[in-house]
Amino acid sequence: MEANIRIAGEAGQGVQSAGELLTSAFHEMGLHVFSTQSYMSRIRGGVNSFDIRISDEELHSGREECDILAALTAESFAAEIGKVSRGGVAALDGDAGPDALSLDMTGAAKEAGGARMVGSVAAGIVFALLGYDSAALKKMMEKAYEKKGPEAVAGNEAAAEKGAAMAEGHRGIIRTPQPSARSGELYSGSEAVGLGAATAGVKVVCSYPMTPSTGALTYLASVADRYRIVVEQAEDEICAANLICGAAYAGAAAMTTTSGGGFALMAEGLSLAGMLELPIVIMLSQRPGPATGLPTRTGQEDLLFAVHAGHGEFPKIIYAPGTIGQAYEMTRRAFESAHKFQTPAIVMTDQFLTDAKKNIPELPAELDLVDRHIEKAPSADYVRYAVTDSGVSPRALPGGEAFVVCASDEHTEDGHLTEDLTARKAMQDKRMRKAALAAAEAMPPEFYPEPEETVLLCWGSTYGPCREAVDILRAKGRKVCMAHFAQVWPVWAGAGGALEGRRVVSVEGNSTAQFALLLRQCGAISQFDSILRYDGLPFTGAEIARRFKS
Amino acid sequence: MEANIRIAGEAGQGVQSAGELLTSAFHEMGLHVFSTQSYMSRIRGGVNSFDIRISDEELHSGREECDILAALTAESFAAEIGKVSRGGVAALDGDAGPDALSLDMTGAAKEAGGARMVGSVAAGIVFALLGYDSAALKKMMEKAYEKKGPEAVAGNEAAAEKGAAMAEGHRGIIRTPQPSARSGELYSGSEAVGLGAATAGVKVVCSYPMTPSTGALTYLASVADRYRIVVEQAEDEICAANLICGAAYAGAAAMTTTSGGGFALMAEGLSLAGMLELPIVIMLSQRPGPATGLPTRTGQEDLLFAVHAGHGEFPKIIYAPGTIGQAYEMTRRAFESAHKFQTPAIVMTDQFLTDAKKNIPELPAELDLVDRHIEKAPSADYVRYAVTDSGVSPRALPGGEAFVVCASDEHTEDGHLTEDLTARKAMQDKRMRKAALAAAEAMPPEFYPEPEETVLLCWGSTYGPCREAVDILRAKGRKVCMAHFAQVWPVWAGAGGALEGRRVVSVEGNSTAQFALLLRQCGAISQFDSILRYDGLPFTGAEIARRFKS
Amino acid sequence: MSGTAKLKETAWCPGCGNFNILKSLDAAIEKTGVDRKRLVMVSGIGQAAKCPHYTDANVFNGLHGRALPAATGIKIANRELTVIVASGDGDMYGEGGNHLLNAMRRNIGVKAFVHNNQVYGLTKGQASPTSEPGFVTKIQTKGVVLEPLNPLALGVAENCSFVARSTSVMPEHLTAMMAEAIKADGFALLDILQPCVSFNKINTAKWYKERCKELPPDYDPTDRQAAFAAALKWGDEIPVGIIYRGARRSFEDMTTALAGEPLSSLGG
Amino acid sequence: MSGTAKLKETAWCPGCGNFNILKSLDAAIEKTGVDRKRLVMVSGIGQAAKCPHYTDANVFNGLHGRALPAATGIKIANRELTVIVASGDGDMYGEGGNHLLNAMRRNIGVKAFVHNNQVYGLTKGQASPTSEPGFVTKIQTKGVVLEPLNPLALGVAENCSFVARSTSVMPEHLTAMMAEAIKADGFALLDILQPCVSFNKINTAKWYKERCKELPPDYDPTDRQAAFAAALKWGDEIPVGIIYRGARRSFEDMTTALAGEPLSSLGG
Ligand SMILES: Cc1ncc(C[n+]2csc(CCOP(=O)(O)OP(=O)(O)O)c2C)c(N)n1
Ligand SMILES: Cc1ncc(C[n+]2csc(CCOP(=O)(O)OP(=O)(O)O)c2C)c(N)n1
Ligand code: SF4
Ligand code: SF4
Ligand SMILES: [Mg+2]
Ligand SMILES: [Mg+2]
Repeated sequence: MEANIRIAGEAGQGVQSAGELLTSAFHEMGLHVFSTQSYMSRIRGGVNSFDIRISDEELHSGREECDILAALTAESFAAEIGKVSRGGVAALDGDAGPDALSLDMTGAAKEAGGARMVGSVAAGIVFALLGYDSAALKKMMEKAYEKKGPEAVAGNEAAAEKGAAMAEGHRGIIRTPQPSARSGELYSGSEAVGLGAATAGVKVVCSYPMTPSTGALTYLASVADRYRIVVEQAEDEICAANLICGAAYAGAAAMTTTSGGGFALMAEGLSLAGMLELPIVIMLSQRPGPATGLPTRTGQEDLLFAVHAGHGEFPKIIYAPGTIGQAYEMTRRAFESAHKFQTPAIVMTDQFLTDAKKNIPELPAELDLVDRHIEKAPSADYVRYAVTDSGVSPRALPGGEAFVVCASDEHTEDGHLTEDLTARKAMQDKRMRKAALAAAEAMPPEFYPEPEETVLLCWGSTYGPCREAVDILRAKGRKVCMAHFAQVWPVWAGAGGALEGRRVVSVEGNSTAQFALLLRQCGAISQFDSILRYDGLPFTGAEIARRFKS
Repeated sequence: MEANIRIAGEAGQGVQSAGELLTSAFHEMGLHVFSTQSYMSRIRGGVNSFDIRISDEELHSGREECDILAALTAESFAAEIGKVSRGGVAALDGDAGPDALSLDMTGAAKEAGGARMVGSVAAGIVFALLGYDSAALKKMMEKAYEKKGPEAVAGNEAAAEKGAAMAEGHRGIIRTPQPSARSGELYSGSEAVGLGAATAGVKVVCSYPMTPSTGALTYLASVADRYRIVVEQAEDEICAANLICGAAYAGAAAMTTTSGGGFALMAEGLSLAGMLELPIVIMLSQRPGPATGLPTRTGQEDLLFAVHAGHGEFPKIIYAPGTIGQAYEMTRRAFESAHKFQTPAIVMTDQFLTDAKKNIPELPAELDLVDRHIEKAPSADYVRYAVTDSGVSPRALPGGEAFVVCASDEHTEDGHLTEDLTARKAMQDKRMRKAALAAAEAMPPEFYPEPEETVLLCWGSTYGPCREAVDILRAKGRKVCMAHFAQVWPVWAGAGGALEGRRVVSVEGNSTAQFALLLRQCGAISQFDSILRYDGLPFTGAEIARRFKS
Repeated sequence: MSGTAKLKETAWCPGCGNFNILKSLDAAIEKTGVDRKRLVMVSGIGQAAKCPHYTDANVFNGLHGRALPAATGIKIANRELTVIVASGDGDMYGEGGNHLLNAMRRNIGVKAFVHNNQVYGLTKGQASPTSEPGFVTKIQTKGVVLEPLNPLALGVAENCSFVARSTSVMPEHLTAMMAEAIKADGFALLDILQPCVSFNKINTAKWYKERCKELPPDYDPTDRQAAFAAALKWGDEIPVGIIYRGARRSFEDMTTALAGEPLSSLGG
Repeated sequence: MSGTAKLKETAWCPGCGNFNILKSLDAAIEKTGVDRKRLVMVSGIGQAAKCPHYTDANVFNGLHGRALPAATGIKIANRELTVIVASGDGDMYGEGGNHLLNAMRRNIGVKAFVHNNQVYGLTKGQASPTSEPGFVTKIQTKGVVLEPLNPLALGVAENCSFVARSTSVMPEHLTAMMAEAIKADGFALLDILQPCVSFNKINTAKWYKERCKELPPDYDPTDRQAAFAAALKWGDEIPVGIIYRGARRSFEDMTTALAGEPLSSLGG
């Protein structure tokens, strides 16, 4: 049993606050929730929407149709009314015509204390339509408006009550999932990335704001005191990339957050980190391109760019978490790998994942520092770039007993620049041995539920929709499974073997099936089909199942 | 019959001038020449060398050993003496020990008018050792020093004579190719790229200096008056990329020249050109990385980066000329394709090719403008991004009857930004149709001499060495051919068919066989062997033949 | 509607200073008699950067921070075009800082109108280079600690050929300044103080109105020392007007390859 | 030789001003008692940028133009380190222009010593941002037409906490200025005029010697207007000395997360 609730309206009307409120309230009541956001690149006006899907079982993605639509503007009503499910109900703040509820939400809000509380009216309406008791909603309102003072709390509560009253006649019109025990905690993808970084021990975060990466940056700024992190806004992304290189050199775990265009500007700095063997971490939150593209939408178009970004050849490790839990884990792992292999690591997310919220088992918030692999007492003849079998050289920090010398030019073991071409080859081989090492330790994909004739190949945030599609298809008797790669580079060496003899259908948020191409580049597959989407919206499970052809 | 002459010495000693002088003189005499340079990233000191290979037949690459070494410093002598061929001869300006000629070149230069003429002394020595008459050398000296006045001419001529006199006792010690008729003209790769661009109609060149791309920029500046080109030095590569986007939008054929690190900074601008559908051309002259790497050496490490550079997905066309003649042609073709498909085109060269000089049939220097495909009389309802079957939209220029509107955000046909996700999909499909069109018109590789059991796969500047290797191997009875791709992206659709059933050995100046990986990504090959070099020096034919395993 | 007419509806917040700027821009274009067909409006990315889409003109809406290089390329390709950059403070003073410095040095005939709301609007309220010390945001949680960039002093220091300030709360003054900038030779920087009702609760319309004062009539914008003093003024009184005129020749006039017909008219 | 000792041989041309700068740097380090183990020399790419390799210190020789961001990161990670950037005019004023502006704004405790030879040395003689108008090169074939960047005026305009000029032809003065910069709190810009014997035939050692004059003893570097006037002086007389001291608190002191032990000491 599940339901999908959509609040839609203009930017600036409080769609997001209402959505957040509902999400927390449902979670508080003991429902499973999965919320997603869809918004325009503007501050006021337009059509934004916030979906909260609720269920008595764990959820993995959003849905295209909604069972309840609460529209705050005629424009958003018109945009969304076609997506209301059969048996669903729509309400508009205004005249909705015969097939939907016309409710004067703004009027009610004004009565309660002000038009800006219209979101709370909508939330109350939603609760009534679902047949739920507004207690949980009020509790969340207390929490949310506490800082704004008792008046705000009272006003919003009154608004919710007025909303509930308006919809009372339709109470329980929707078949609803039954709440059980409150389970886990709510996190957005942004928060999970930020918390992963914070607990891993990040000390320097330097970024230039860019949607949809700003959420993680904001989260990190909000916990900077608790974890003692310097969060510094850079003048541009080039500064960010080079600043974290400096910080990493001097010993601080360091990270930047960005999106495609900003990442493009960091490509030179990425190559620098490869050359200086610095453990930097980049969160690359994708949106559709090229150029500015659709800045507030989702996509998975930057994979091949990220894998090959930076001039010259150097090792790089790229994770692409599929779930909010993985966003936390893979960010931690990125710090681990970056330090272990002394090379840059990237965490690829996207607007869908960073903005999505879900209840998952509580993520540990205590510091659990990754090993920086620091040589604390370097010997008298210490050299930073010792040529070793593994390719990894003992890493000391400047400020200690040994000088730590590094050069972006090719260098000898002591880090000084050289034009000795034999030394060059040895040094390049040393660096690339780390790539081999990282490949040997690459993560295998998750097969869900188990390897099958046909494999829906996916990476990153497509996990949830793909998993739901597999459930749908299997229920119809199709021999289909999902193979989700949470590490996309280096590609797990066993990929070829594991996929051999199976039909591969790549499900990706781009127009060229980049991950399938990458697997083919690695020699892991030769043929593949694909289900692609690149209009800026995330996949849904139902859509994938519908588009799947045996 | 051929010989390889090497002048070696410190930066700042005139190694390059002497080399250029000899190259022109040999060509003037009627020999085939192929000259290459090897130098350090410094202005004075170190070890630089200049090779002039001469023959009575056409040449395609350099050689590792030399038959004559004229060393201006003990350090360069020590570095190069091991590479003198059997039967070859070495001379040092100083005490060379028993196995080489000790000649007081600096003394002779001083007598002739100044120590800085030591290169001319060396040139004189070389002529004597080869048994050639110095007339051609003197003629070139007149030309080269004309601008510096009669004293400079006389001094250098005297220096050359003194050099010839010093080596007189060893005249003709080397078996030498016989000059015949003066054939073709001498061009460096840089000049060929520059001339290609100039004749194609480039009007705006904006670059930030970066070895080894600066040669082409300098050449373009030197002919700017003749072709009426604005050559503007940018404050950084980001400016360069965006400035040429602006220039292209307003109608001028525009180009930038750069190397890996600078190209990395242009990745965002590249994506912009993809989105705005602007015909920009980038010459990317490669050197070994990562980061600053070996700034004055050669490599082919940026292929996969270039192919996938820029966030989001958009069409891009990449040429990689293999010869100096192709450097001219492919640059012209880059302008052609960029304008035809309204998308960025890249010409990938490297230090080896840009600095190499060879006599080839004279390149047309007259303007032979590429078609800019401009709609001169747009209709009243003109829109810049009309969705067409081909994906190419009629292109008008601002300043005419219709407004030309473009946005880096996703846009509707009229160029204005949009958040309509259906329009987005249509527009992305339209852009990617151009990629399909470009793929359909991609150049097939050159098979030399014809398809064989085993294929030496190569791209870019490896043409010459590979071709020589094929000659060597075929002379030994090996069934080997070369397949050289002068266009590396999109990959010619026939590649799979043409290579099917053949053994592929990829010969590349990088450590991961990037082009072979690219072909595999495209599904054109599955297995391959490779011969790789990434120490900063170019391949030689002999080396490839030696490393080839059947 | 012709396919290339301007967008009728803006994506700006009601009450935003951008509306006045747009109006003044239209008025200044009319006033100076600029031929709209030969006008290119250039911008980067941001709320202000959407401005070109709301004008009847050619539009080049490029990358965040990169409006000036694009505008420079346009002007070089066709010097007969009037090239106006209308973009935000983050765009031109933050990401684009190096290009601003060099547009001044190059003295290219481009007019930069900076919608300076002292905040990053489009990305929801982070500090911009001109945000005041102490300005609290979700990133600058303890308030801005960086010294605000002073674009006018920068212009005076780098001998920029035209440096002026106006504000959206003085629309006639703004129109006049825009017209002066358009008429001036070479590069012109016009800093336009603008309230952002959504994210800047400090520097409001009222705040600007109370402070912005026109320079006295006897003020001499060619006196560089005086200009420097004027450029530094900020606080209770903020001078608006033409702060400085550097004696310079434009890039177009100093570049021989730009004599004669526009480069864009040459080619196949 | 320990693996991390400095390179004994430089890659500079005989007669280059860089040698004197290196000597003065060593002298200033000795004079100020900087612990070399806690000294990080940072640079970008260029001839000047090779300087760190010739010092006994930790070295971060990063990307062209990006020395300041890297140095900022180093200082943030471990504020107990002395962080000196020694790099070229192209590096810091050209490619790195935006970072210079922002290092001033940020007032991070990094000392920028700019080897200003008014030319791009390593790439063989193109104009740099400080090349004089008319300077002819293989790219600027008709001579430079851009206005030279004035880094000192920029510093005064942006209220930089320490702005000074010296020259390699006055080595003692240079040592003294370096020492002052090192002792100063926050960001310090020291512009060092330096002959390039290979590519700058105009601004030679003789040229600088004839022109560089110390500021008078009663010169007050906290007087911003006077500082601006001094910063603009160029030609027959070029003032050297501490041009300006802005009253500022350093980034380190204003950033709460930087109180206490260095960040680099926290972690697994
Ligand atoms: C390379 C890059 N980095 C970051 C962004 C995200 N971004 C878009 S607009 C903007 C700031 C806008 O501020 P401003 O220029 O002041 O314009 P306003 O919205 O205030 O008018 C940012 C950071 C981007 N589009 N591109
Ligand atoms: C991104 C990038 N662009 C260009 C270059 C090439 N480059 C190296 S040094 C240099 C200029 C050096 O000039 P300057 O900083 O003044 O140092 P100098 O050699 O004069 O001491 C340039 C353009 C580079 N290394 N990286
Ligand atoms: S966010 Fe601010 S600047 Fe942007 S439109 Fe709204 S009020 Fe104006
Ligand atoms: S090129 Fe100029 S700056 Fe560089 S070392 Fe030589 S003289 Fe010095
Ligand atoms: Mg702003
Ligand atoms: Mg310099």
